[in-house]
Amino acid sequence: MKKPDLTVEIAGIKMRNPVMTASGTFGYGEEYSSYLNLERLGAIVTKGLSLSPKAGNPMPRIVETPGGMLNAIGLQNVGIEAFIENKIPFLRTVDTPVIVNFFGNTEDEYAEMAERLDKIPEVSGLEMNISCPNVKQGGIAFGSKPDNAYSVVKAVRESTIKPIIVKLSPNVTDIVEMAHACAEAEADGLSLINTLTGMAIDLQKRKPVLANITGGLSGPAIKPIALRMVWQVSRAVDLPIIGIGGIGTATDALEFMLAGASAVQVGTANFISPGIAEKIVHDMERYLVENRISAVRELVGALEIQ
Amino acid sequence: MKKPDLTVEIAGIKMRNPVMTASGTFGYGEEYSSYLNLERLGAIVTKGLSLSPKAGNPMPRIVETPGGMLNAIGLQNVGIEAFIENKIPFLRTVDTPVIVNFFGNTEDEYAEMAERLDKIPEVSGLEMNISCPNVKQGGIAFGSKPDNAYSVVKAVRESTIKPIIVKLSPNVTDIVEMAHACAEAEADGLSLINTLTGMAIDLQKRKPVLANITGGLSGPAIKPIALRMVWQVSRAVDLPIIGIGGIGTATDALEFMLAGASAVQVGTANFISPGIAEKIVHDMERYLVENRISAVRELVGALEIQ
Amino acid sequence: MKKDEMMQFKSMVIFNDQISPGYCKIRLTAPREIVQSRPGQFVMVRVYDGIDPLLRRPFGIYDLGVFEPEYPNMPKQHYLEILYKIVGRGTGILQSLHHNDYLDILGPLGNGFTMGNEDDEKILVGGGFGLAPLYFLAKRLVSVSNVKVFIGGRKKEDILCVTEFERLGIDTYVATDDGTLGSMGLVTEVLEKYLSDGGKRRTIFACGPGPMLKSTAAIAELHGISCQVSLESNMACGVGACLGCVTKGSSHTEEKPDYRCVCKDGPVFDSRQILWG
Amino acid sequence: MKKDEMMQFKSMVIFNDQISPGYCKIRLTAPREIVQSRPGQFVMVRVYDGIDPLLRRPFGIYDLGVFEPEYPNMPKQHYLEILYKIVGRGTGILQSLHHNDYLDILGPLGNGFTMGNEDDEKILVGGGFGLAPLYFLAKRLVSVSNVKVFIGGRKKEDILCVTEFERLGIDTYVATDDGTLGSMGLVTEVLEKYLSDGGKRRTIFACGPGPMLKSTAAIAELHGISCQVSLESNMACGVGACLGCVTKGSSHTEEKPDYRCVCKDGPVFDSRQILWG
Ligand SMILES: Cc1cc2nc3c(=O)[nH]c(=O)nc-3n(C[C@H](O)[C@H](O)[C@H](O)COP(=O)(O)OP(=O)(O)OC[C@H]3O[C@@H](n4cnc5c(N)ncnc54)[C@H](O)[C@@H]3O)c2cc1C
Ligand SMILES: Cc1cc2nc3c(=O)[nH]c(=O)nc-3n(C[C@H](O)[C@H](O)[C@H](O)COP(=O)(O)OP(=O)(O)OC[C@H]3O[C@@H](n4cnc5c(N)ncnc54)[C@H](O)[C@@H]3O)c2cc1C
Ligand SMILES: Cc1cc2nc3c(=O)[nH]c(=O)nc-3n(C[C@H](O)[C@H](O)[C@H](O)COP(=O)(O)O)c2cc1C
Ligand SMILES: Cc1cc2nc3c(=O)[nH]c(=O)nc-3n(C[C@H](O)[C@H](O)[C@H](O)COP(=O)(O)O)c2cc1C
Ligand code: FES
Ligand code: FES
Repeated sequence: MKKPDLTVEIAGIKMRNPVMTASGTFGYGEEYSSYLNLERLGAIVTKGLSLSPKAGNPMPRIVETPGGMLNAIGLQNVGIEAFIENKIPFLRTVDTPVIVNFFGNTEDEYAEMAERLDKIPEVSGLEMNISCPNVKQGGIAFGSKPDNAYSVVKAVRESTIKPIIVKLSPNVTDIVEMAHACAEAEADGLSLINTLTGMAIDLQKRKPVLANITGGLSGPAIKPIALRMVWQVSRAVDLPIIGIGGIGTATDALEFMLAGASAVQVGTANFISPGIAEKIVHDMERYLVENRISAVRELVGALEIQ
Repeated sequence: MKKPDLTVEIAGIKMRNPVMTASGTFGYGEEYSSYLNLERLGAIVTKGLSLSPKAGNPMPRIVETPGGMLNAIGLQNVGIEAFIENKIPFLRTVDTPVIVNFFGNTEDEYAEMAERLDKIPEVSGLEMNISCPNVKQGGIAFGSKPDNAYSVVKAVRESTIKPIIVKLSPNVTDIVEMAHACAEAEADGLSLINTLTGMAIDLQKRKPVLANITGGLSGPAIKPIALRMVWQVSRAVDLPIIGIGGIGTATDALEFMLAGASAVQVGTANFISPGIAEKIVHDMERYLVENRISAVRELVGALEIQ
Repeated sequence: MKKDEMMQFKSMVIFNDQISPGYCKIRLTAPREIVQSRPGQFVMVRVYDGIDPLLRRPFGIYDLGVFEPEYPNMPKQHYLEILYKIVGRGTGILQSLHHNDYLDILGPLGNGFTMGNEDDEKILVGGGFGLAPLYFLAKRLVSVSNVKVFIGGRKKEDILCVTEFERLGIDTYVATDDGTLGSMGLVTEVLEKYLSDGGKRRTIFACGPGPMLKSTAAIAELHGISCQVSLESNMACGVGACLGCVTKGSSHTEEKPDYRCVCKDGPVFDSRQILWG
Repeated sequence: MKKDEMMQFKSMVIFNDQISPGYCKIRLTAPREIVQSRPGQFVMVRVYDGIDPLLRRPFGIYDLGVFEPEYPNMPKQHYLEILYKIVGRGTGILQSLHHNDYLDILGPLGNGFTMGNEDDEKILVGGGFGLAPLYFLAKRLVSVSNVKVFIGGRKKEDILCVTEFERLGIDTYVATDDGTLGSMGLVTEVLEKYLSDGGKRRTIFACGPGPMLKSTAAIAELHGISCQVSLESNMACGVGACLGCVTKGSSHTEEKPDYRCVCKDGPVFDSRQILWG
């Protein structure tokens, strides 16, 4: 049998395989360059960027929980300028699409970021993190109300011709409703899920473990929730989906694809095994060979429901 | 030092300690009677009951996930009549408060259940499971819209003078809003959290593992989410809270109490160690002794936030 | 042992050996009360003292025994044995355990086989690790009844315990799908042929893959022979509390459902009590 | 070893022994390249091949070496040693590992100590498992410089490695809170007294609990001595990717924050680069 076809196209971005790295878990790519061949990845998604550099939260910022971890990094990032100056030169040398994850505190900031990113040729696509508090709406996250999501995505849509992928928050009653709002605002794709809000407590100190009190839950623990959301959204909305949440093996990745994801992102698992994303690509290929599947695309949404 | 005081009073129900067993994970009490002394528990919460017996879902109904499990039992239960006839006689012999978990498909069914339960002297309190689909509202769960929650709780309130504890679903954007609605409808207490909706897939079979496709996620994996919700609600709403979600040790239980829970329920952990609830009581007592805390109540909401 | 006397106990691994590719036998210390376990009962094993895996794994009891103490004044030590197939995470970890490692065990659980009339010929039908409870059963039956065992499997490696049964003086009939051991084909075909003489009073005891059980039940029905089957199901609690492990009873309809707990009402059922899907 | 040459490798446990109540030393096989590790660098250890615990745990390198092969024609085997305190789940599991068990290791990571001028007197200040990297450092320093080590702890049992340092011919100064070993009080008080002669050119290297580091940094500042501290922090990735392990740099303000990654920019910092909270 000839080599199976791993290529996928998401929101117009052509990738050699469906395995990307998730925002905030892979730095700006360079951090892991000695552990894996970045050119074996489908795409690299950067740490979330904002207009000006962001300091992030005080320490402690992370804590392990059963089967997962909480993080309250607070979106610390170098800002768009430093990104262009210091990170793009390295990324330019890597022949793999770069998707820039970004956020803002207001709709205008989102739009301005999109405009800036639109001009960077090395950027293949934009991933909008809409889990952040909307300062104008009293801190309610853009990603928790369909109207807010619609309007911020619309603003970004009008600011760029690059592919827009909206990253959805799972902390909602109805993820499908959120997905619909993004589709209406002409997003090109959806990433799901971002972290679930959680908390850890230190009994002896009688204090929250994280300085920020709450943090985002990621890792294997959230996989069933992520799979469910991908499945629900993929049945309801006609946009390509990137599945995220607890993926650490090719089996995990392929399960997300069966559920309807056209591609996947590997997050927390990078911390545990720095070379894991490349291994997933490798194992995925082997799975296809062993099961005589000629293209990974055939598995997208192939879940059988009787 | 004299023995610490473990007693708590929730919604008017006096308990010898804050450790109960969670609905659906402890049968009707008798199943575990050979593994632990039921009279060492704070209260026993029964499997969710409905007016008529309910068959539940086809198999498979359960599957393990990372740090947790999914269940789609489908609320199988013997129905209120058989409960009175076959289960109450045993429970009557046990000197521990019995809280009956129940549900309905319509508001009327909820109200009728409450009326029936109101007349059973062995029942110390009612725990309303509002995570079930509301057939009249097109299957949207009572527990996912504040208005629906308000009106079903109100209906139950008018049907019983027994303490009403509303068990909240975590699958919502704003758990505090749900809690407020229950408080306004004059609930006496809140239990949180019920399971998070999740899914598992069998890659080789290309099918969902559960016959029901999706199921409820429970176990250690969900603990950070549960803790966060208990903390949020306890700060915002003036009702006693029963903390639930991934509790398996006295440390877990006490963390929930620091976050604001006046009592806790142990669910999935019963399956792993049938005597665990009693052990938690024992370890909790030891913790209080070792830390010279005279009453467990002192810890409720004692989390320090600077 | 009355149902009320189930136990949770810490158990030490005595040995843990591969007996065929992909299958292992583990011997585990147990409290004295274990002697009251009945063939067909099972134990729930916690293979890791943590959350990975989280739930216990069910295994039938394969054998019981006592081994003599190493030093004269030490008490006798009871043990139980499990025969298991390595299929996933839990059994994979089980396989990695060594002498002196500890496990946490719950059991014995469920209802065992009903031995029935001593004069009946006892027909045991099994496949894969289904042989485990049947071997325990055979040891009890062989002193009073005439026992035959029918063993099926995909290939030679899946045929377990033949020597053990023969050592008990029991005739074994083997069939493999690929003919690498015994006759080629399904063991139920061999059984069918064996039963065709009619005559004798018999009881069937079966444990193995679903299709094997279903077809054995059908054969028993046809010949009017009473048949007990030991079922499998995903389990969480093992004690009837979670309702996760149910199977459809014979009177099951959509309107009037009849679900039975495999863990508590079974795992052994009269084959006529089951609705064969 | 260049930063780019970090490794992930499977490592076998050679021995794993308690060296003091609550403290263990583990020797682990490592690839040849491990010899390039510098004192102060650390490794991230995965203690269980599953999700409990999920994340790797960071440990300083305590020692490196080569042991002679058992059979004449086998290649030499490099190893690394870790000295660890049992505090929770991960270190608890680490403690339960035996000879021949396997671990997955990532490293060496981070920046080590800068050795500095050979003529300077080298003052090592440590507490608890903070002695681990200092011992590795001392082994490198002792052949070229004059080294003194100051060890503090709550009680006798927390004072590690005294014999090891003495075996290197290094003078040790010990202080315990309860006076069960050395002088009673804080080790930084002993250090303060020692430094009061002024005179010599010195460099301080410190690793231990936060307050000890803070006070050592203050003493160094006072005496105008350069001081390197090795910090700790909760870590997820160990390679600068998650930004979970940051500490405040000296120029940090609310408006113009200056966060440094302990894993990548450290764990060793010049004490003046740090904002002491
Ligand atoms: C009453 C009873 C008695 C049993 N007796 C024995 C015995 O004596 N020896 C023995 O080897 N096994 C026995 N089993 C089956 C055994 O429990 C499973 O093989 C085991 O739980 C698998 O655990 P795992 O963690 O290795 O597999 P997992 O990682 O949980 O699963 C791996 C694969 O095995 C499948 N699987 C998981 N559980 C079961 C199951 N219960 N039945 C079938 N497939 C399953 C999964 O779908 C998956 O494909 C018995 C089961 C029951 C219910
Ligand atoms: C760069 C670096 C080098 C280190 N070198 C060593 C070493 O050489 N020897 C050694 O024994 N330890 C060392 N540590 C600390 C070690 O990493 C922790 O003790 C270990 O991760 C605890 O894991 P656990 O699973 O046993 O504890 P957990 O179960 O994770 O936690 C148990 C308790 O320990 C606390 N804890 C967890 N992690 C840390 C931490 N990093 N620092 C302080 N307290 C913690 C928790 O808050 C909790 O109260 C080092 C840490 C860092 C960052
Ligand atoms: C330390 C950390 C930092 C993260 N930072 C970001 C971020 O900047 N922007 C974003 O959209 N998601 C961020 N995420 C979320 C991940 O991209 C991903 O959605 C989530 O972790 C779930 O995937 P996982 O379970 O594979 O980790 C972060 C996650 C972690 C653990
Ligand atoms: C098998 C199973 C059955 C359950 N049945 C019910 C039920 O009938 N009614 C209900 O309100 N909650 C039910 N629950 C939810 C639990 O009571 C509890 O809220 C949830 O499992 C979270 O707690 P845990 O993580 O400790 O298990 C069930 C949970 C499980 C695992
Ligand atoms: S496994 Fe829980 S009821 Fe059978
Ligand atoms: S541990 Fe991830 S950046 Fe330091």
